[in-house]
Amino acid sequence: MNGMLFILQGVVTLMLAPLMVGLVRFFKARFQNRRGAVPWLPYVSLWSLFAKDMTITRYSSWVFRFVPFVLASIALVLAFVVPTFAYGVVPPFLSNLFLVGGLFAFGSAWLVLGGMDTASAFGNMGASREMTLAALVEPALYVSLATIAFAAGSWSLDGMLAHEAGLSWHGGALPLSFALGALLLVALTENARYPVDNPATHLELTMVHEAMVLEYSGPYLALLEYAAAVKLTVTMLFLFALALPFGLMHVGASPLAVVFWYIVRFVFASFIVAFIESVIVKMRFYRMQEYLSLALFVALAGLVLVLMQQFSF
Amino acid sequence: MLRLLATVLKTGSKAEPVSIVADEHVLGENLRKAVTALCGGRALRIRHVDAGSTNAEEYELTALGNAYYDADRFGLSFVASPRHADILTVSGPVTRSMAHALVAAYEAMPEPRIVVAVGDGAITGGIWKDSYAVVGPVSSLLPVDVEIPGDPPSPRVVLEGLLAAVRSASRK
Amino acid sequence: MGPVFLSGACLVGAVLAAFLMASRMRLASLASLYAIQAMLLSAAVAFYAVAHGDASAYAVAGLTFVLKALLIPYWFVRIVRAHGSSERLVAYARPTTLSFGALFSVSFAGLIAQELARASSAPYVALASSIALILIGFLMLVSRRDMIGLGFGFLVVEAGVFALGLALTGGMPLFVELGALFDLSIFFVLLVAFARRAQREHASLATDYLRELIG
Amino acid sequence: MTATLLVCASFVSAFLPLRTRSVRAAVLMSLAGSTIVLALGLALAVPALVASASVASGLWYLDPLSGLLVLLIVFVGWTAAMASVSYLSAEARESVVSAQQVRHYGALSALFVCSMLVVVLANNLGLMWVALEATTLTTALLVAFYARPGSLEAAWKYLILCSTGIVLGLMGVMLVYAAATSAIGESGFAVLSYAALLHSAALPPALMRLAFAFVLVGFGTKVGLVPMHAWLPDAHSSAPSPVSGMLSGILLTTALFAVMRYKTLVDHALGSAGYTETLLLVFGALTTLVSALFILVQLDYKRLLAYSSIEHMGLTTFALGLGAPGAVVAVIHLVGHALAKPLLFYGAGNVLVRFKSTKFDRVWGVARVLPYTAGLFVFGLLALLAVPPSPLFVSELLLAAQAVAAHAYLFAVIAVALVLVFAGFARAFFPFLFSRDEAPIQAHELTNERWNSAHTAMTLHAVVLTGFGVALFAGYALPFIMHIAAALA
Amino acid sequence: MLALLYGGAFLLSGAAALAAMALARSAHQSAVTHALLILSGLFGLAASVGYCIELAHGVVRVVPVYATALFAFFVTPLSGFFLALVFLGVTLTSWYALGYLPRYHTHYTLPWLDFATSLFVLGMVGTLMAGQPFAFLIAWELMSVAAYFLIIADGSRESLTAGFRYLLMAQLGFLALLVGLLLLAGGDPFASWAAVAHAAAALPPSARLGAFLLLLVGFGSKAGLVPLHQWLPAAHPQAPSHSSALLSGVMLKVALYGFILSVGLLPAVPFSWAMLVIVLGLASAFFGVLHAVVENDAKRMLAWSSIEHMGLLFTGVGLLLALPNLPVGADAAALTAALTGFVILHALNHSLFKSGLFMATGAVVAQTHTRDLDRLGGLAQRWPLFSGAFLALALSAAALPPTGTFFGEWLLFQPLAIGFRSAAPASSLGAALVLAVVALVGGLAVFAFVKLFSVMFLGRPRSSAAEQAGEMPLLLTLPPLAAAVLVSLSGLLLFPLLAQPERVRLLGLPFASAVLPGAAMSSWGVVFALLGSAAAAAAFYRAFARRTIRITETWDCGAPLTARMQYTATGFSAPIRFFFRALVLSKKTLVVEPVVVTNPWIAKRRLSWATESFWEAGLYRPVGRAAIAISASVRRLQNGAVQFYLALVFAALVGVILFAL
Repeated sequence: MNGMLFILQGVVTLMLAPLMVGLVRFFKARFQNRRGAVPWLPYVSLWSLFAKDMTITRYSSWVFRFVPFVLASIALVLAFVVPTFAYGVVPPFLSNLFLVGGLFAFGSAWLVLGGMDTASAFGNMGASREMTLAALVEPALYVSLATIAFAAGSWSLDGMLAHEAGLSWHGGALPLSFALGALLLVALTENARYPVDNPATHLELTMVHEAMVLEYSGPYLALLEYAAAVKLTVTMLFLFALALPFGLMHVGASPLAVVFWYIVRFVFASFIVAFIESVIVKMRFYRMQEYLSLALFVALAGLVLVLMQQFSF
Repeated sequence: MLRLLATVLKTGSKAEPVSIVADEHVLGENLRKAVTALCGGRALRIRHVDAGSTNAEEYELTALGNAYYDADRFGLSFVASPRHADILTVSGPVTRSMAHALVAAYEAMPEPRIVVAVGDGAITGGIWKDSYAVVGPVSSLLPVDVEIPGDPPSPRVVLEGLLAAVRSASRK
Repeated sequence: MGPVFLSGACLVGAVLAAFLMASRMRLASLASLYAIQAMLLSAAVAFYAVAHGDASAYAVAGLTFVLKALLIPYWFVRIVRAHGSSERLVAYARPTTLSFGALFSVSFAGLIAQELARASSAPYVALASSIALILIGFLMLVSRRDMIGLGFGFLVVEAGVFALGLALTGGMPLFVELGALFDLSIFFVLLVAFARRAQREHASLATDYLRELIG
Repeated sequence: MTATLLVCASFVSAFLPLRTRSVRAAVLMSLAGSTIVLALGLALAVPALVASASVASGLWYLDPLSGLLVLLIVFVGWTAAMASVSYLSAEARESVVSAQQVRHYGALSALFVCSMLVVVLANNLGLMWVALEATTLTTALLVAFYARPGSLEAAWKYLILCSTGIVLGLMGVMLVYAAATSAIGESGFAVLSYAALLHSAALPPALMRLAFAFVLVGFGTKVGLVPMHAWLPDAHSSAPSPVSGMLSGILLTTALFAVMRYKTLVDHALGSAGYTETLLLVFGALTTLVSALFILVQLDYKRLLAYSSIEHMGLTTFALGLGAPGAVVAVIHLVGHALAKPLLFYGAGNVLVRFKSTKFDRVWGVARVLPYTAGLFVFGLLALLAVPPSPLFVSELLLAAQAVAAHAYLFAVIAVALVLVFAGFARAFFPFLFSRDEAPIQAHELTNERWNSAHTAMTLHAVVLTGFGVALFAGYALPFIMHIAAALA
Repeated sequence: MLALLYGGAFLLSGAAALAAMALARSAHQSAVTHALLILSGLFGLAASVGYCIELAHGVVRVVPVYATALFAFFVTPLSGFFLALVFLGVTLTSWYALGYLPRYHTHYTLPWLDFATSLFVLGMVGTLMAGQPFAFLIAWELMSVAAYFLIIADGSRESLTAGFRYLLMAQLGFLALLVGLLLLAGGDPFASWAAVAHAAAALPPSARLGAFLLLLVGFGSKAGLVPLHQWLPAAHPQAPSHSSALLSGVMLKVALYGFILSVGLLPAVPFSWAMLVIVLGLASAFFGVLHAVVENDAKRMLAWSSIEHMGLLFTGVGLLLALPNLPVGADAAALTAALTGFVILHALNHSLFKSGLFMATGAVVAQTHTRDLDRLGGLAQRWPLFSGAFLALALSAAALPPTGTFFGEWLLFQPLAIGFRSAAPASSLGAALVLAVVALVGGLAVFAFVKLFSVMFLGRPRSSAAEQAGEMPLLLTLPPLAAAVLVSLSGLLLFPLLAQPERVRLLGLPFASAVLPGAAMSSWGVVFALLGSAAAAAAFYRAFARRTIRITETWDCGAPLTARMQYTATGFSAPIRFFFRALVLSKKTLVVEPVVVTNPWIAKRRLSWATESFWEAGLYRPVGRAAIAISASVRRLQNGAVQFYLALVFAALVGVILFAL
């Protein structure tokens, strides 16, 4: 049963990942008072990329060609490892928070290698920025996750979710609100969304993530875009599963409720991302330090909050 | 932020109802069908190169993304790199300075690729034809699949042109 | 007016000579004062020998007289003149200042000797004069800025130590005194040799030319 | 008997080179003479080293410590004569020195050795003083050996300062004499016999305290204790290198030996060692620190080596202030220094002959131009910096072991000084040896260095040094050293 | 048997030194020396393996190697582990040297270098085997001084300056060690470690604190702890690369061993001391990695990263020391096991990947003749295998998931996180801060190594030197490759043995995993998951993608690109330099020389730029200047005036007489 659920969870995530991207775009279009493309356009788009030829710069090496596969495989692992609607199914040794953090960093590192292997200043610039963000986001990432883990008493993402599921609204999510807030800030950074990066920009000077993939084309580009979509999906779904721990799949849960709440979270997560991107502006890159230290401080405040609850001052 | 949000909510959807721009809508549908027929389903990604235009064409192309024309809903999107693109739109007569950039962008595009010359300048060289600063029309450098005449062509004409482009591509 | 008193008187006389030496700026005058001082010292030894009936002290007195009162001043002047060195000496301070310095040395020596006399059985005058000689010698060593002046300064210190030995123990054993005199004469020979070389190299005996080696 | 023979032989050997015709003959004659002295010295000293009791016979007094000193003197005298063979030949070849000068050099060196032997063997303190002054006089001319501008100045300062110091030492001798006559009640030469004084009844403490003060300052001048050290760098840097080796390696040791003798007497008279040890500790620490500061900013390699001698004398003096265990340290340190420093000076001689300058900024990349010299030089340098297997490592380790608890603050001074010395040496000598950047060395300058007698002398030093060090590390030499150091207690 | 093997290893390194001297004039000198060193390493490894087998069978014993009247050499389980590191490092680097040194036979004086290398190895082995402070100090000093000759091997001015700094710090550290150990031992350098521990127990607390601080300074200065680290990045890179590998990869571990050993001699470590170690460790890790990020010299960047890793190791040791003082309750045993596992695994991993990286960088330098990252690039296309090995090593150094280092560091991260579960609120918050710093260090380490690899190997060559690099010989590729393989294996093979292992089943497959309270990790599981996903992605790609590839120029909006338009290492790290500009002082100098007198705008402008460490400007330079200034003023004592000297003598006399009276 657990094994089935484990596989089901991963497969569902993998299936729905492009939809999340499409939904975000859809909501953004609506915020811009446009009709926007259909939410499943990313599927079409990915497929058409897969069916195209590729052009590769002559200055790139084997590393450039490895990058899409590495990122895709990381996305695959993340899809299975990060719980999105069921808990208690992922093997504990795979859902360790440090492993997830490590995989994020690993992915960033490879993406940066890909950006650096283009011999183009665009890719290089994106690489430098991406690397900076990936490095500086680590403290906030770990402290906020560790805060949740501390409250849950478990260092697996699975365990955190299980803990949340077992708690009431005020006993669970509320004390963790700061930690979740920090995690949201981290998630936006990790997924290259506003206010850190503009995923829809055409201006190279403001690019972070996009600049690194400028040189990729065809199936490689598809793999990269897909990997990015999976990453966005798992982080957002996990975050909102923590924040809205209702209808999580476990033994005895009603499948209808699970599906209902899953859809709610999915749509809500997309909406929130689109909402944030519609109402705030991108920050200057050289002010990222403020943003990331804010994330760290929020995470630390979250820890204090949880400590206060735990030691019941 | 809140003010912005309020504005957004107050304004509501400004996109013209489909019925009003029915012909555009129909045209877009045709295009999408053609594209679907081409490779079994794709969203079209466009890379635009301004090879020396007066920027009139650019204004019109920009209008494709606004709430009125909203080309996004037809699966058309502009992208940041020719390597991501299916269609290369070129405007203006190709100046000597931009010739290399234009060819480089074309070179970087993976097959299948479509070149669209947007505007009279791109098609014939327009009033700058035979100028010492101009190499010539786009066709002198690249195999142009579709020409969208007009100076500048309106967004609607551009959409029609793109449809023709895809049709020509599917005939190949 | 026993020999002990005379011996003391001679020592005081030697101090006086040394006091004058401290401010003299001419070679001849220094040499003759040194000769007088050495004469007085050997007389002091001689009187001591009379007082204590010490046979070896006679020999010391005699040798001291010959070497220090006659040979050294004579050769010093002679050789320096033979090289054509300047007989006009130089110092860091003016003669009056030097005199005051010497005066201070003498009074200080008196004070120290008072302390010392309490600790040992040696006569106060002898102690005071020998310490005064040493101090004046040091004053000369520190204040003179030519090789001749320094040489005489050393000789005065040496005389002071010699006198102190006399005051404390009635002189060292003969063998040691002989050795000391032998060493002194060699020292003198070397001094003169170096002076000659300095004259040849720098055409001057001033120590200002001997300040190259620093740090 | 052997002692008399040894002193006479060393005296007579002074005349050997005087009769020769050529430079080569003169230096070889000196070497022959010093070889004889070496043989006699070994015959005298080796039994003395292992003897259980000291031997006082007439003029001479021989205990394990003086035996050790004799051994060092004849050995270094011999290697110096050996190093002189190549050094003076090279100098003569370039007409820097004349044959006459070489003959005088041989004679004076022999007399120098002779006077040092007398110092360490003398039973009579008066004789010891006379001989110590004689060391100054014999070497003053050697310091003034060259017709270079600095030579005269150095010799002159050496003469004046050391003579003044020795005269102050004479006052110390006098005070001891006064103390002895007042205690024993008789006067005369025999009263100053060390052996007798050592066993005599209580000497008056007040006079002995004063005597030690004079001896320390007076002989300390000769040892090179700060602030009486000023002559030392000048003299060491101006003298011919083998002579510098002797001055540094054994003359300072000999002078310190004299201080040690007085310390024993004074401690004996005072009944405790507190007084002398305090003085020695303070002078030792001060000397080490000040010389270390000088070493840090030194620009001239022979002067740097000279300051290092001061530093080592300071360390030894400090060790002597640490009581009986300190004596062991001092003995090891003296031997180590007496073996290492001449090695370096001989090497410096080779460098000087080749590069014609004693300034660091004119000498680079010795290792490439003079590989043998550089190899041996590095060895000596590391030995001097107390890198294992140098005996100095053991002595400094034991010094720390003794001092760290008992005199923490003074030891802190020593520790700072040791770091500064290391810094100074490293900063100056390693570029000197290994630098490749400074001036491109022409191909013709890289002609292979030939093995010469200075190398042999250095090798001998290195071998003895290593042997001694290894013996110490393996634990064989320590009982032996303790036996020698017992003479100091 | 073990004693013979260990002794054989010891003697063989000595024999290598003798061979280097004896064969100085032979053409085969270097090969023979390094062959002997390899043999020594293999002997030692054989002994280590034997020892491990014994330990695995529960036989814990001390292996006596050699003893004299004054001291003894023996191997304990602790030193056995570090010995294994040494022998591993020696084997790898000497193997590499066989291919590396012949290229440099005119550049270095090989007999000298090999002699110093052998003595260096001898010193390290001796240090680890020493049974008393006496033997320890001898071997330590031998090691330190021999290392100096490795650093100055090329005789350049830069090397000599770096060597000077090194030697100075080494001597300072040595003195601190000497005094510290003597304090602990009660002044007896010949006491055995057990006796020293006994004597230390009887010391008053103040003396114990003094000894602890001195030992921290002594070992910390060798290990490159802030603020005693400044010599390290200057010195390590100057050595020939195989020696840099030994210095950075192995010697630093000897310092760690010394610290662990000497802390073990103390009866108990108060919490505040442990905090000091943690803070110093974290500061080192942070400053080390920060400078590694902004450094542009490939080898120096590796040296900075060594500081970082030593800082992490010391943090681990500090946490171990702090644990007994924390109310961690039932978790104590698990946490101790995990942190111990971290120290062991990370020490091993660091020595492997750092040796490997130094060797690999040395190979790159040998081909391109530059260490300046701003002049490298484009090498991955030319040397795919080599660059693969380098990338594996770099990812290991960045502690990213599938590498052994990640699993090692997990054993630090995870206990840190767990540590604040049962502790008091204050220490929980403290642990969170430590975690934040360690995380930041981890992130920056990724930055540093991604930068290193990408600027060195990716894109286009940034100079003709890099462009004209020849074939990479196999002899230079294999040793780093071996290191890369070993560091990967360490995660797979060693990690499951550490912490509290248990077997878990995933999809029917058994996985050995390390388990801590509330957390688990399996290296096999992670590796399989990643490999499996990669296989799936590749299979998907093969099945569905159109794989027609056309090679084009890089697209850049138009203008023809040159290699100089790429980001340099300097540019790549610019954001970090900006964000940390208070700690990494950047100095830009713009020199403007007008070309025409009449028009100031027509000018030649030259911009030079350098970074400087905060400590360099704030600590080292003032101290150095003060020392020189004091010396210079004391030097005026020797003013050449004999009169003044005489006055000094007189003053001394007066002083002594006053004391005497």
